[in-house]
Amino acid sequence: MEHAVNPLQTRLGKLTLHNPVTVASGTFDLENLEFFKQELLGAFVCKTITREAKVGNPPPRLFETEAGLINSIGLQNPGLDAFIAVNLPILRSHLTVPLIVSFSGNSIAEFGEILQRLEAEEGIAGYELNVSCPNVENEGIAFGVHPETVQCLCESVAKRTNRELTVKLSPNVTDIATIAKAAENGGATSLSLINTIWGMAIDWRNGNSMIKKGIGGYSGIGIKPLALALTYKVANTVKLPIIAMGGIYSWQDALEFLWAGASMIALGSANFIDPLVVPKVHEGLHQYMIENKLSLQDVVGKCVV
Amino acid sequence: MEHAVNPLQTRLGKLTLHNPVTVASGTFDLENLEFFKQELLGAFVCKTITREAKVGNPPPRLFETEAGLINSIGLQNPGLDAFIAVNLPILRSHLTVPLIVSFSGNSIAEFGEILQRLEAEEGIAGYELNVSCPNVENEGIAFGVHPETVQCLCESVAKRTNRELTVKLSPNVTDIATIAKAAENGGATSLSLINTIWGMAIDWRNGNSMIKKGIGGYSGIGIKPLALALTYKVANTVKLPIIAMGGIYSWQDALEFLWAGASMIALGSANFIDPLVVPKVHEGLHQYMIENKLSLQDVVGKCVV
Amino acid sequence: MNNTHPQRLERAVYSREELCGDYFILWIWDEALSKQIKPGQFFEIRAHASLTDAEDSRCLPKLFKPISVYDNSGGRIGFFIKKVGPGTIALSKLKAGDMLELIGPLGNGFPLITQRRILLVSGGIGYPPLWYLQKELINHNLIFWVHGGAGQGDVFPCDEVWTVDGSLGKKGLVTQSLKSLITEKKIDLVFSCGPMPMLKQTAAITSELGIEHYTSLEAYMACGIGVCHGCAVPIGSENAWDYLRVCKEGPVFKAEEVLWNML
Amino acid sequence: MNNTHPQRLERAVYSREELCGDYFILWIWDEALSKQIKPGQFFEIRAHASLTDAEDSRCLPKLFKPISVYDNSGGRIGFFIKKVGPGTIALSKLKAGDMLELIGPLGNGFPLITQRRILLVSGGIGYPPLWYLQKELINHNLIFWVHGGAGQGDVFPCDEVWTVDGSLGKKGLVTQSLKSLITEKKIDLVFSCGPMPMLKQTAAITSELGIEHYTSLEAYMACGIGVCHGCAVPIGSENAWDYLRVCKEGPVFKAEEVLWNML
Ligand SMILES: Cc1cc2nc3c(=O)[nH]c(=O)nc-3n(C[C@H](O)[C@H](O)[C@H](O)COP(=O)(O)OP(=O)(O)OC[C@H]3O[C@@H](n4cnc5c(N)ncnc54)[C@H](O)[C@@H]3O)c2cc1C
Ligand SMILES: Cc1cc2nc3c(=O)[nH]c(=O)nc-3n(C[C@H](O)[C@H](O)[C@H](O)COP(=O)(O)OP(=O)(O)OC[C@H]3O[C@@H](n4cnc5c(N)ncnc54)[C@H](O)[C@@H]3O)c2cc1C
Ligand SMILES: Cc1cc2nc3c(=O)[nH]c(=O)nc-3n(C[C@H](O)[C@H](O)[C@H](O)COP(=O)(O)O)c2cc1C
Ligand SMILES: Cc1cc2nc3c(=O)[nH]c(=O)nc-3n(C[C@H](O)[C@H](O)[C@H](O)COP(=O)(O)O)c2cc1C
Ligand code: FES
Ligand code: FES
Repeated sequence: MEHAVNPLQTRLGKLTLHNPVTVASGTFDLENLEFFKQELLGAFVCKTITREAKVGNPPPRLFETEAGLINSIGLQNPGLDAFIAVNLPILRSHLTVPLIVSFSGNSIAEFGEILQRLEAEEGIAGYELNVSCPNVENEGIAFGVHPETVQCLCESVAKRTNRELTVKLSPNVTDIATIAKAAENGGATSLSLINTIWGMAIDWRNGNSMIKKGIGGYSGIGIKPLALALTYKVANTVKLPIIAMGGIYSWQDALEFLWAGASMIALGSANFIDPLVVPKVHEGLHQYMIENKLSLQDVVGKCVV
Repeated sequence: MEHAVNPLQTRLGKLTLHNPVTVASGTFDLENLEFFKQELLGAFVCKTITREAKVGNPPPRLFETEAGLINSIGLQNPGLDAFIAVNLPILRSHLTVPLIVSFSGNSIAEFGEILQRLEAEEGIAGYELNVSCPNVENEGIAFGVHPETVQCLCESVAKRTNRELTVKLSPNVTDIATIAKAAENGGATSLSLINTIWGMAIDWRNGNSMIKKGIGGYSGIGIKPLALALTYKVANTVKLPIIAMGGIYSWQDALEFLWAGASMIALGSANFIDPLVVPKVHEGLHQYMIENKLSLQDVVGKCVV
Repeated sequence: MNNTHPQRLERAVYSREELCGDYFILWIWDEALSKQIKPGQFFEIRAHASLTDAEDSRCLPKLFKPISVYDNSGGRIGFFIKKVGPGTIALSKLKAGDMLELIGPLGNGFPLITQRRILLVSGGIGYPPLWYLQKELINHNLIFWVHGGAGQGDVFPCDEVWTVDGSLGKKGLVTQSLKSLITEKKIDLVFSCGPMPMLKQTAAITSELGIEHYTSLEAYMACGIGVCHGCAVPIGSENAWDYLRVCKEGPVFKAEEVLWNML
Repeated sequence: MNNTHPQRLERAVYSREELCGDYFILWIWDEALSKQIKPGQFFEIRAHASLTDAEDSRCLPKLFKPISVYDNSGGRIGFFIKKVGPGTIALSKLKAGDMLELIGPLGNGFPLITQRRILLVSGGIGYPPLWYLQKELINHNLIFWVHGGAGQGDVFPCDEVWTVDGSLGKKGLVTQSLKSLITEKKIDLVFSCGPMPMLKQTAAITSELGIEHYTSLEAYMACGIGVCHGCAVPIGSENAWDYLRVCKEGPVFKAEEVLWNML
């Protein structure tokens, strides 16, 4: 009989998860599980899907800056039908940890439609509504910046599912707290933040944009101070549990976000820089909790300002 | 007789300046001129002043992150009277390059009042309206995020001066382009961007905020991709010349901002990291222009996206 | 055939070789790994730098860099690298005994065929994968190899050398006389790797002549394992194409299926 | 008196000395500079790292770190440093011959008085400035020096040693018997430098006893030259105080003018 309590157990809305480490949509897939055991993840978040397939943005799509990464993938994905027919069965057969499906639409109706289709499928623990991706023209952006729209969207979606419902917020707004509040009022059961911030890089030699589309989405260690500030703001505005991300590279970084109020943390760009970052962060957090005789509840939101 | 044209000459609204390198408000003062000749600056921007003296925020006020600096100075300054009586005469007697005075107020009337007092003083080439400092509660922030307020403010101020009038924009907004447009419509003659973005850091050991006030302003190399993206956006929205800043550490960084559309670039946090950054950036830009037989006009806004 | 089981490894640099100009070779030793690699495949490699330690955050860890396998025989695996930017500069500082971090083998690799009259076309840093390839093909095919570079610092052993500045071999671009070369030598298969304009030009010629042509493309990469979709190139036909991943469906593509004018 | 003409210098490390635990000393040599420095002043120093070169952006340059002058005689200038975080770790890696970047001398320094009965109170890394100070004062005053640290790795030569863990000298906090010490030794002037709780406690005692007390404060710094207002501490009286700059008006303040309860 096991007496020891798991110091990393966490709650995310409707879900109880055995650890707070997850991955950021679009930065992680089954291929990464070649490098470590999936049990080190509290949950698995897949790349954002849309109703129709998307070819994505023209290349070059990536550029590494001094302290992060600019991307312009443009939500390339096979579309909902192919996801349900091909990807989902594979995910289902490989995953033993809860699957959170990220999706995006260009109208409230489309979000609803996608949700309805996914509701009919087994093996999904929750949804992450991507209302914030700054890479796709007229989509995402328009949703995520208006509190009213976010609230309507959540209301429309929340009543149709009993699964976990996370809304992923964009940092490219004047007042993220109001939008978080709107999501809460609308019935979201958790929040995810932050998506990438706007970023650009130019070849100083000749003035060429390093990204074909010009402005892309900036992620990585350089956005950590902003992500932490916004996590703290949102945690002090709403009661919803938060999946925090943005520049988390180490378990010490992860702890900062937990102190600031996150119930889970997601690793994004760090996966590219170290395929073993998930086990390292998991191990570091576990050690810290054991050594200091703490459990996650003693840390989450307990920062001293 | 000197035939060679100065390849670094630039225009900022009403001013013609012999080079595009300037400094960011609050990060540079006469002390820095111990390290190099002021002629390497196109202009000198002083720390933001307010009508009343401000003691500033409680310490700790600074924390260096992996890729930048978080500050929470809180606009500490001696106030307008002392500035005019003490600081301005000293600045006037030491400076041979144009002086741009940065100031902030908590109402349109107060901005107007400060301007009126400064108009009576000699030796000021222009003003930078700080409508964006994220460190001061209820001030700055409220101004900089509403296009209507920014336009009213500019209208009220512009008609009372013939000096250069720069508005310094905050990046912590949903749509910086609209605010830039409002400043242009209101009669600003140039724009300055970006001020710091929100940032926070927590001691992972114990959950203590590294900054007494919690959230501070984040600057330095980590914000460069965002600053560049916003410079590009604004340059493509308004006709006003731009003083760009945000993470410029080298002459190559400076070139990126010139390509993106800046007519001047300002060095901020970089002054702390290398007191010789101004001469280095100046020298680098000069060499680049000479070697490539370019003048500033061939570069400004000519990036290829 | 894609390699679906890339490994993440740390290997000491076994030896290091200086070449002309900015080029150098890093050798590692791993017999088991050696058996799993085929020509045209690559590794994501990096001078060892574990993720930011809170105690010493001066050096931020950066992305791995995709580097082809240049040579692979009996456990001795070589990476032939040109110093062009931060990632390759960091690699260039490695000495024998230093740690190299690797993810791979990655990508599909070249098809290994027999009984053909093959032309290899390479430019600059396109040389390494073709070296490994020709070693595999040489006993079963007739091979002719042309290589071009900017100057004498960018060319390496092969059958015909071109330099833009004329400092070695023929002066001009490698693609200049490609058409007559293919006809004269009765070439029926081309493999190419190098800068985009060279590949484009070569593809135009092979398409005109109706010659089979496999080309190895480059792209900026983040994950290298097919996850991020950052390394996309347009592949298919004018009316039915998709962005495929250089790291997963590539780096080798049929030249006729690459939408060159979109690149 | 503030130094209003700080210089920016690069000097090779002349020699390097290992001390117990995480402490070490870096020595440089500069006769002209030596003459301009007084006890209590400090330099902003850094392991040499020029600003990001576009060619090699792996290592981002970081802030200078304020370090007191520990010793200064005839051109030989010493910095006595404890490794606590990224900046001091980078400094700890310097060897003789490596370049040190310096800005200074900075700050006001201690008042140099004569004919007094002086108590020096230091804790941990508060030791170095008092070492330099006592060398200047020793011939003209009576001096007694108490120093405390966490354990035996944190204490250095002086008249009376305290360690929290009792591993060396008296066990406990240096401030424990300060009151009786001051009375017994008829002290009429205190200089202190060390961790905030120690300074606070010492100030409470000197205030109670009405003893003159100069304290050297620490603060996180960005510019070090009075420009950024980042290093502010509250100085004045309850009703009339202002945030003064440790780097410019400090680091030495009259203990009675520090608003300790705001720190
Ligand atoms: C599948 C694959 C296999 C490769 N195999 C090899 C190999 O065997 N040996 C090798 O040396 N390189 C190889 N490359 C190229 C190598 O990955 C890049 O040169 C490297 O990623 C550059 O990284 P960096 O950080 O050094 O420079 P970056 O900062 O990425 O680039 C620095 C400068 O060089 C330019 N640049 C970028 N890539 C190249 C390039 N490929 N050639 C010339 N200039 C470039 C950039 O525009 C920039 O101006 C391969 C690439 C791919 C995709
Ligand atoms: C005027 C002045 C003079 C100084 N003289 C000396 C000197 O002679 N020798 C010397 O070694 N140091 C001295 N210091 C302290 C020194 O500047 C700091 O230790 C240094 O800035 C720490 O920088 P870092 O990047 O290594 O660590 P940081 O990342 O800044 O700090 C690492 C960890 O140490 C803690 N920390 C920060 N400062 C201190 C401190 N002073 N003591 C203990 N823990 C700290 C932080 O909270 C953090 O947890 C002086 C400071 C000032 C203001
Ligand atoms: C290459 C790449 C692709 C991404 N794709 C998505 C996506 O499909 N959906 C989404 O919600 N976020 C996407 N993101 C954003 C990440 O999920 C995450 O919010 C962001 O990168 C910040 O975290 P990080 O700094 O840890 O990377 C992507 C980020 C990157 C770098
Ligand atoms: C310590 C510090 C003080 C600052 N004070 C001011 C200020 O008084 N007024 C202002 O408009 N901006 C102020 N700023 C913002 C800078 O002027 C600049 O906009 C910002 O730091 C971004 O540039 P950088 O990344 O080059 O530092 C301050 C920044 C720092 C780091
Ligand atoms: S580099 Fe990530 S998919 Fe190819
Ligand atoms: S550190 Fe900048 S004013 Fe003191």
